[in-house]
Amino acid sequence: MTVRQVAPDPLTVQHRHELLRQMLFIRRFEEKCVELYSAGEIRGFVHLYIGEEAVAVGVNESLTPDDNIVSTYREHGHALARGIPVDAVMAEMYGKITGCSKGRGGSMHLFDAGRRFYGGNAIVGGGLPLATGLALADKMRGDQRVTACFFGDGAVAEGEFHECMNLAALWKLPVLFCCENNLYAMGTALERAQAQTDLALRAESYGMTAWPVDGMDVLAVEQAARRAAESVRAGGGPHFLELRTYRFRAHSMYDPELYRGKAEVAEWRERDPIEALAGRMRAAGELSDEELAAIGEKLAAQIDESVMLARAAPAESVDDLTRFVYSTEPA
Amino acid sequence: MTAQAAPSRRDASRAGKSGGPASPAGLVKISYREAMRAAIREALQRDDRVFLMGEDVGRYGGCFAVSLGLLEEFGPERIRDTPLSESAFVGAGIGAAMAGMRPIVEIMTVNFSLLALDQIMNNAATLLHMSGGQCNVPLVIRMTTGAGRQVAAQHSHSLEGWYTHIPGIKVLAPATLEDARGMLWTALQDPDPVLIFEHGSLYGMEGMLAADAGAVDISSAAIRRQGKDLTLITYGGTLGKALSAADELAKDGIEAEVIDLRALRPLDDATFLASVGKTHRAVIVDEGWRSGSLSAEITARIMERAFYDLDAAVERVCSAEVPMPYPRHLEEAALPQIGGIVAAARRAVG
Amino acid sequence: MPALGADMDEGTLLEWLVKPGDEIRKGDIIAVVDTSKSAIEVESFHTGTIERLIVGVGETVPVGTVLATIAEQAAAAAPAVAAAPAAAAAPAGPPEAAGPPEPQRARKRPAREPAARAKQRRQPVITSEKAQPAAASPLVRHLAEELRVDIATVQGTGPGGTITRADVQRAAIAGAGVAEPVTLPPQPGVAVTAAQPTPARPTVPVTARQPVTPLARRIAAELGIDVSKLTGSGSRGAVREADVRMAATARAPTQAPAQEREQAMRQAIGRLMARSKREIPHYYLSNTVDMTAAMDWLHQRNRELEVTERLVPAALLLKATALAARQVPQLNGYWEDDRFAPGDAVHLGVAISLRGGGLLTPAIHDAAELAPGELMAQLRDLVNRARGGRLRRAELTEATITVTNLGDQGVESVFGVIYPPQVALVGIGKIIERPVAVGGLVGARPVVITTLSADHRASDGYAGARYLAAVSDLLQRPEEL
Amino acid sequence: MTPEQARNVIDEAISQIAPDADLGSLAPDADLRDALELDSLDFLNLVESLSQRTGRRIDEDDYPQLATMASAVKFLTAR
Repeated sequence: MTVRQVAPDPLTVQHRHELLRQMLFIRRFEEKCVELYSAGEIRGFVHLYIGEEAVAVGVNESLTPDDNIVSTYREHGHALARGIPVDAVMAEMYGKITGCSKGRGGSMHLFDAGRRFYGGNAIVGGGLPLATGLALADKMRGDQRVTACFFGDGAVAEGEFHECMNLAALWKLPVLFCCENNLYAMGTALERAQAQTDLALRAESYGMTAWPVDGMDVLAVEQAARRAAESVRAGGGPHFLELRTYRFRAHSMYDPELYRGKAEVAEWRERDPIEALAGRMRAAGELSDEELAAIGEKLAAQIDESVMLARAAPAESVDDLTRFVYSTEPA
Repeated sequence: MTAQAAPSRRDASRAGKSGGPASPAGLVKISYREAMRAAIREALQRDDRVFLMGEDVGRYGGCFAVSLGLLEEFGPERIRDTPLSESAFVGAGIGAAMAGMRPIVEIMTVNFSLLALDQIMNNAATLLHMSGGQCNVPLVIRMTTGAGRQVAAQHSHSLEGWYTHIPGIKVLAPATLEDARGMLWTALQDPDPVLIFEHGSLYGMEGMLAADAGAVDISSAAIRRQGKDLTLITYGGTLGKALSAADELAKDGIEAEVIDLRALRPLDDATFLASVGKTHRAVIVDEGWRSGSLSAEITARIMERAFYDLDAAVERVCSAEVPMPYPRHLEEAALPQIGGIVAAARRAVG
Repeated sequence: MPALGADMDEGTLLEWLVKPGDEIRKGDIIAVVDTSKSAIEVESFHTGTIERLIVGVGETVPVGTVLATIAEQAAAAAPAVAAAPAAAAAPAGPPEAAGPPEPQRARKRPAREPAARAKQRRQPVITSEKAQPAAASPLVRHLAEELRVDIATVQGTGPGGTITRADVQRAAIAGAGVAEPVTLPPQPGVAVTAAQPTPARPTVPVTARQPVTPLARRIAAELGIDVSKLTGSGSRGAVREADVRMAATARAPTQAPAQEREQAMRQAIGRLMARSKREIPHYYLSNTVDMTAAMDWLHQRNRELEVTERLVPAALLLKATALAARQVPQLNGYWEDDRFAPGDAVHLGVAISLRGGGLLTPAIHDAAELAPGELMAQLRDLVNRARGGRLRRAELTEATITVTNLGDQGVESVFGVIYPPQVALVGIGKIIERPVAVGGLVGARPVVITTLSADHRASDGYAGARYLAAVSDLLQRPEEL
Repeated sequence: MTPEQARNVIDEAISQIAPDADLGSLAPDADLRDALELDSLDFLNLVESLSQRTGRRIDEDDYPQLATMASAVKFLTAR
């Protein structure tokens, strides 16, 4: 059952502009990362969110600033949607001390305790137990908080997925499991990794509410996420969203992409979440090409400025190498 | 798997009446297991952020009966039995700690901790550093360790040495009643993850403990027996054997100084280096396998910083490098024993 | 050349899809680059016109090399970034075998470099322009390398001109095209076989090294005991602390008789003095120094000082000689391999006679820096330790200039022999009362005769004179010493 | 302090500085420095040792009175 967005349209035009702006912001940021990575200015492993913007923006709309988020290594979209300043995220890509993790984490380990963004995690499925624990603490203290836990279809094959789904359902923990099913675990298509590919059906077997959602339609994602989050917050136990989406670029920056055909990519590009929303708004006379261009320019300037700041920012002093291994420096 | 009562090990405190409420300044006869239980109970009473989580810690009362009675006293919310999902519930303990709770996670034995090693290494030990100091993990993980109960290879590992390799966590080995009673509270105050290894042979050890015994420090080694001819360095389950070996050596006029490390990371090397500076001979007793073990690290530090105090090579008494065999006579042959410690000491004194 | 992966450091340009003058927009695919994984399309980050293609097809260049220049129209102030590959990979040239996917799946793998993925050194893609390389199997290539045969010069007799093992072996034997002298086995003409007898490892003559424990070694050094003469009581016959201490206590009565030790020392001094006289062209100068000011200052100071702190005249004299050496550096250093090496500081060698006969000249380090009180303390310590046989090796060997204070034995002036490799020796005689004319009036005043023996190779009389004058001048202002 | 005690104190001090000195054959009025080959440092050690053993301060001006064994004994007993 796929949740379709139904008229009348309760969202204001202004809200749709904001959704569009956020998705475009993520898209331009990721494109700049491609450029900077090719120039060798940012290093390591970088996993791009291009094509999945609707999931991050839609789910984030259902959360309050007081909710928790646990993400994965494909996390730029989650971090920006959550409101971590682009300057801090870009500085982190440059490994500078002004980065949101002081430059120590890089693309896969963005942290912002103030915004309850409990990091990316480079171990597939590694974040699920953390989210379960955060929710456990909230439940034990009676806090009305939702913990949103993002992971990909690859994580579904990990033991930790099974253990956490069961534990969360068993203890009725306030976790919103958000499975970004982009059909590929790096180079392994879903059907070559899972006997049962209907992940929402799989999730229901643990005794929790689970819905498949059109992950390319930000309005659908938002509506499903709002309903799920409200139910979780009201003590309805964990909920599972299978957000069916697609990444337009390689698993990380570059790979042979021999695991999927160009035709398939082109087909999914037809359902680009940004074009989908922009097209609908244009048709409803809510958006002009000039407005769209203006939004694009403003975002590009903001991102370029973050690059300048990141380049100029200081790196952490080597003297601090052993800081934060323990909270108190050993005597 | 049941815990057999180990032979009563000497204890430093004086005789007193057994069990029940002690006279105010008096002593109470207590077992290592009961001391640890008292520590958990005190923590649960004093701090409502504290809760115990692990396999069979509630209704079953704990695999080694450490948490017996706590479910009835504190209820299922704070004494939580978990499914057999080590990675999930250890990870959940980390997450709850990040959110401000003070969980005590019990992993039944170090052997099963291997299923949670990813969460311990890649999350608990690493989050603070990776996040640039934003995410503390004030978590305590307790696990039983060691061999000696004929439970064969998969249930008899001593892997404290592995965990002492990881920067970001602290590792403790309470070997006495005072430490079993006192280390937990201090560990719970620590903003960083602390692992407490309880040797399976100690649970049944009984002795006298001050009725008002409380928190102890978790960063320094202790000299359990003064001596001038050689330094016996050990921890946890082999402390008893080291003390017995020292008694035997004393009959020949060889005075061994016995050092109980107590904290395995960070390692209080100043204490044993000072002792070696005095005795010029060191014997290390470590139930781990010798290659890449904690005893190897201690030997290296002695060589690095007390080289010119050495009048004999450092001796090590470790487990034989074999998967622990089931039959008793083979298990005893594989484990460090009093005879082996005495022989090593004689080689060192020469 | 774009960085296309965490472990990529160079790339080969396979194909240009544009030519100079072409108009391009941001995002257009303009070239194809080959990496160790696969061929990847290169995307442009700029809108503008292609000016010049710098890197040619088939060239392998490191990441970051500029491939082409683009004249930009758009005002985008994006950094001048080399073109970057586009999303989808176009399989240009022969379809590549599916290279190992870049291991981004970080499950159980740390976020750092992927585990050691075999770095296949692949053959550059064969295109029409490049000459056809001689076909030879890797095994044959390896053999050629082993026998140092330059494969390019070998004529292939195999099918289609391929080079066979035999071809390479023949080349090796015949020496034709041998890249460098081949160390073939001594029997010429024997067919080179793969199984060369590996030369027997030279057996290092292992002297039976006497094991000594570190503690024993430390204590032996402190007590001046030669451990090689001791038999060890430790495990594996190691010499232990006890053995050293026993030897130390036993040394006093049964130690080599004094004459033998003194005779050995005599020989050592004799050899040194003979060499000095043989090699060093000495010149000698002397100067009488009025010690009135110095002695008055000394008596006045000593009246306030406890006996343990009191100074002897030697302290002032030594300080003056040290300060003067700093002022005339040509006298403070060594003559080695025919040239003068100045000392890094003034380490003043002090000749100390031992009670039973014999002489040692330990050095007071940085003597010029020390206040007279400190110099006095070091002097007393040095003398006591010298006479107790507890000098450290470094103290005995690092003097940059030596002074001998034989005046104590009642000699008025001393013309000493320089200690090689030093270049000067200062002699100090006895302080005596002498009639001295000062301002026309004659009075008895304490004076001392200072002498200088100096190496004419390193300095001339002029420097020597300036030195003695400096010593005398310094002693007129004792309070500044 | 009696002359006998003074003599013992001086003998002890000298043997500490010049263990090989032959005190028996030392003439009472022989110059100590020449007879015992004491250089200025040895003599300073002697003075230090004497003042420690007798607990009395000996100034440079008193040195001449320590020139010979006889004068030294007289000096120590006089005070």
